[in-house]
Amino acid sequence: MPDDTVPDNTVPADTVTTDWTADEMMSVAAARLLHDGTVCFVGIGKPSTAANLARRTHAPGVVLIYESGCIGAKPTRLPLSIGDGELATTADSLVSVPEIFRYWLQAGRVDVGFLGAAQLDRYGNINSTVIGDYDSPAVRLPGAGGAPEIAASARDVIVILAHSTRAFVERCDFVTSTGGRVRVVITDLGVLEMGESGELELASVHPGTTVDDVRAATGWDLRVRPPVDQTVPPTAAELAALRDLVAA
Amino acid sequence: MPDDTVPDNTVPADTVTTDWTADEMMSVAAARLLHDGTVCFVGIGKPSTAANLARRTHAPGVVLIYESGCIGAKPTRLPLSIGDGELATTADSLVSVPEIFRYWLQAGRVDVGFLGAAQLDRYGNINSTVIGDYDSPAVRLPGAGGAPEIAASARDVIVILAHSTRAFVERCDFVTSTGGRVRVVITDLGVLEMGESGELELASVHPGTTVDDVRAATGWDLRVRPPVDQTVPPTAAELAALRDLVAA
Amino acid sequence: MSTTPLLPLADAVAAHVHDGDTVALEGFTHLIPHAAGHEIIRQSRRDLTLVRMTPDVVYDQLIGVGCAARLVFSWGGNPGVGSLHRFRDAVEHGWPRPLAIEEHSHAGMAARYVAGASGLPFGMLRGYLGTDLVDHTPSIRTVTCPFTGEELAAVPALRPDVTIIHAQQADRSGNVQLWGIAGVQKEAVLAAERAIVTVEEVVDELTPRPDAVVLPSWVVSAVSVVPDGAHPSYAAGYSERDNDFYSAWDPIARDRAAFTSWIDRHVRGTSDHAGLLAALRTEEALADA
Amino acid sequence: MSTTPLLPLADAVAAHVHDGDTVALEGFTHLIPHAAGHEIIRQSRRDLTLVRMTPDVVYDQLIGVGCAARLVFSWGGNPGVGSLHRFRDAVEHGWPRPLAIEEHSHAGMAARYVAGASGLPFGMLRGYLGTDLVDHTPSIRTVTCPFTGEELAAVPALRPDVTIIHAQQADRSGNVQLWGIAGVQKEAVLAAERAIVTVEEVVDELTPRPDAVVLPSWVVSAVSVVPDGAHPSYAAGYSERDNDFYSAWDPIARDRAAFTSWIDRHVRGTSDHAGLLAALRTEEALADA
Repeated sequence: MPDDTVPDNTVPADTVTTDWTADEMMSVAAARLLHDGTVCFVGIGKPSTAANLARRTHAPGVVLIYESGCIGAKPTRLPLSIGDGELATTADSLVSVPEIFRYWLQAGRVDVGFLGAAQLDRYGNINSTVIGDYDSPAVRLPGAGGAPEIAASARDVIVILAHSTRAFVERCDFVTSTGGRVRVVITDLGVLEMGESGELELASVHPGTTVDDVRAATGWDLRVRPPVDQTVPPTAAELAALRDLVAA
Repeated sequence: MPDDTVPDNTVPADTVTTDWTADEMMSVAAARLLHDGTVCFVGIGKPSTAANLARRTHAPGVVLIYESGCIGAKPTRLPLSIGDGELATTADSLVSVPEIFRYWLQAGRVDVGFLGAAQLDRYGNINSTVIGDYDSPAVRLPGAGGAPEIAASARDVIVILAHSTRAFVERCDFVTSTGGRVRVVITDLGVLEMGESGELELASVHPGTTVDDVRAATGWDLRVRPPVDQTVPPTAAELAALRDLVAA
Repeated sequence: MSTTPLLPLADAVAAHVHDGDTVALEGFTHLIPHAAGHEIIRQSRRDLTLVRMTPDVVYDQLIGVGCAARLVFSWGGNPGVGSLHRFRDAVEHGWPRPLAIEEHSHAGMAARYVAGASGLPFGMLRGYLGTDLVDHTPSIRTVTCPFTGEELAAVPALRPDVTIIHAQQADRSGNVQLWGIAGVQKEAVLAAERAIVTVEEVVDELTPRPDAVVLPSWVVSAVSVVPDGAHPSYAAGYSERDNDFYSAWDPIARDRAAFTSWIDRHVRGTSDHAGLLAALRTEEALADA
Repeated sequence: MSTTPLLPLADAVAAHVHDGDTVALEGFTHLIPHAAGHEIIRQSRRDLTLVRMTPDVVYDQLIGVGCAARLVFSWGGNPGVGSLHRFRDAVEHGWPRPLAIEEHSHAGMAARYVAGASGLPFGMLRGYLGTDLVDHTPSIRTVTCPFTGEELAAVPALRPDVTIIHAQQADRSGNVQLWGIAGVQKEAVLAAERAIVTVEEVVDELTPRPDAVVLPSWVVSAVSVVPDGAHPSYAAGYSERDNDFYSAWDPIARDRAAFTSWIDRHVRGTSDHAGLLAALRTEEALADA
């Protein structure tokens, strides 16, 4: 795994806080993986929150690409949709959707791609297509979107997904995208990293969570990489920036 | 051959003139093949002159596309290069060079493509690559440019080329583009049209020229389509517009 | 001079959208042609194949009333809100009729439109590898690079019978200019047999603008003036995205009866987009009172 | 913040253009990076593979001094004037050294750059069919559509070691904006391993403009300020095309000695582009006197 996506646990501990939510912990943990110059392919929701938080705190030079064609977007508030006007007006360059996928993502210009999912397996494969059988699904999900090619073309993939045995499954009902480039999975309970063996391993637990909590919320026999760190909780500065961003 | 590229010999004869050059006759004869709404893929030189003459006379709605990416250019004077600033500033739409070839030419949106050449054979194949052997040429010419795909993708191709046995040859030294869509060849001596048999036939001679003159300047046994018309000479209005354009 | 007819939207849809057609209403969050979708509902088109990268609320509506037999798409959701419940109901329960689906990724759909706009029979991309989409979507095949031997995904060109988009402006000849996030609309228009463009307004002259796409009149079949014709989507420079509407759509679409009643009142019960917008404004005023 | 180094052109060429490299100086009549070509001559680079759709006067010069071992191109001429005599001399007589050529059509070259910019191993097009190019250019092959069976031309991606372009403006971070006829420059930059951009000026902020291409700093390796760096080509908004120079080039290039003397005086005899332009202006003044 390239160094610059290793979770950064060097945040000064004296500024840590305790009044944060699991959601905030996820955004902060994801933001810490981004650095000045990191080119991120960002979707709406947590990835966008994390990337914008990084841009407002330690990584003002992080480059945000939205699949709507906005390269280097610098929104002042969190976009509600991937096509918000502010993403376009603050972008360094605005291009077509075919171009963003071909010249920018497929060409290997993206360092970090974020994905969410309904299901994830131990290999980092994800499902955002259907729960149940494809031809008569229990739940029809929105579908692939950009996931297959983000998963194939971003140098590193980060998955953000709340922990539960329904989401962290032994086997995805449908493989929407493959796990070959998944490096980190950030959940509301901890952080998983891709191990040498190609299987996700628990690397840190968020404050207040135990390894057993995480294993209980995981639908497969989760490997644990000793020693499991405790995720550094959000600092006061991170929390303030995050809450500013969300309130804007 | 579609009707709208049939040479138009219905120009009122009472306005015809006699003080014109063979060059002017070529431009005028080519301009007459274009109509309102005809989408032309235009190169610099005679094609550009002809298309702009049409636009200034009987066909104000002719659409000029230059391979530099200018769609619907309306220059006030003849461009000296395909990338003259005025082509861009007067265009309805300015696009990239890859786009002009893919979305506009290859997609079949061009009605008339113009080609020049160093050599032409009876089938409409042209050579703009080399005279002599490819690997040790007597004369290295500029090369294909857009010709192969203009010849393959424009609905109708018009070749403009001065008559001589060096140019109108039994066999091209190199086939730069094929003759399948060549409908008309306009020369300084007359107008050739593609016959049913797939061979060019003499359809009209310019005033002052005989069929024998044309045959003598043609390096193969040129078919003649009886009755050979006399090309209507440039009208006073055509000449005035052409000279205005050239002088601007 | 070749000019594109300027038609009322109802006439443009009547002339260019036929039962059984393959229809793409494209827009990427920005400039979604909602008004045209509503007009298709008013005219009760049937058996359409609907194409779009990101089917959202207007496709939920078209599917919910039963206009569509088939959907070709890559992501079908209510952006920032959740599922498309009418789409789900059609796929999961066949209501009001079964909906066949042909499912791609965004990159694959974009490649398909590009191929269509380019007059090529197929597009290629480095994609789909290892995904289950390959097993369920027959229009994903492979092609081998004749130089490197690499195997790439191949997808067939999209060639809609008609593409409909919304733009900011047209001039009197029917040249169209849109600006801001342009998505895949240029390709969708150029890939189609016919194209309808709804615009915010007609102007005497199109002023060149940054980040603009200009479509010459001769690639457009009809232009219809429909102010705020993208609502609840938006047109940069003319309107803001109505995020509340997207949120409000969720409970309406969850319930078959609520949905049908909404369509009857707002779409079938109005004669045009101005009427629909007026009905929405009246409700808002009542809710605020 | 990632910023692109702002370097004197001599330093940028020294750092990024190496003997034996594949180098694309792109420009389509407009924005041709002549100054950079001259700097390559000053630094006596050897064995270059030169790539360009429309090699014109600056490539005639690079070929004439013997910088190039190979040319990949689609049309090599002096636009509106005639032949490139140094190019002809190299191909016809091997002077000053033999020049290998790899010859395509414009559409093929464009497809090759697009493939390079897209990270694909090849591009495809409906082209070359029936032409003798197929027999003489091994990098033209075919690929079969897996849906229709149609055979299409396939061409390998172009991936220059370095692409050099000229643009109107950069900002202080190295973001680049060019406008007007943009040719294939975006693709050529994105296809290359490294990219040098010469600009008319550096500005505090890039103002969005119609028909602009913006390249973010992180795809550019070096920016060099070279006013009128496209001369005798032009930069819309900054300069006019020097049509007289193109005409004047013809007799110079026809003669080996006249050519060498011109290069010695104007390129090797000046230390930078400002010096070259000053030399040309002095000559013009003398000629007018």
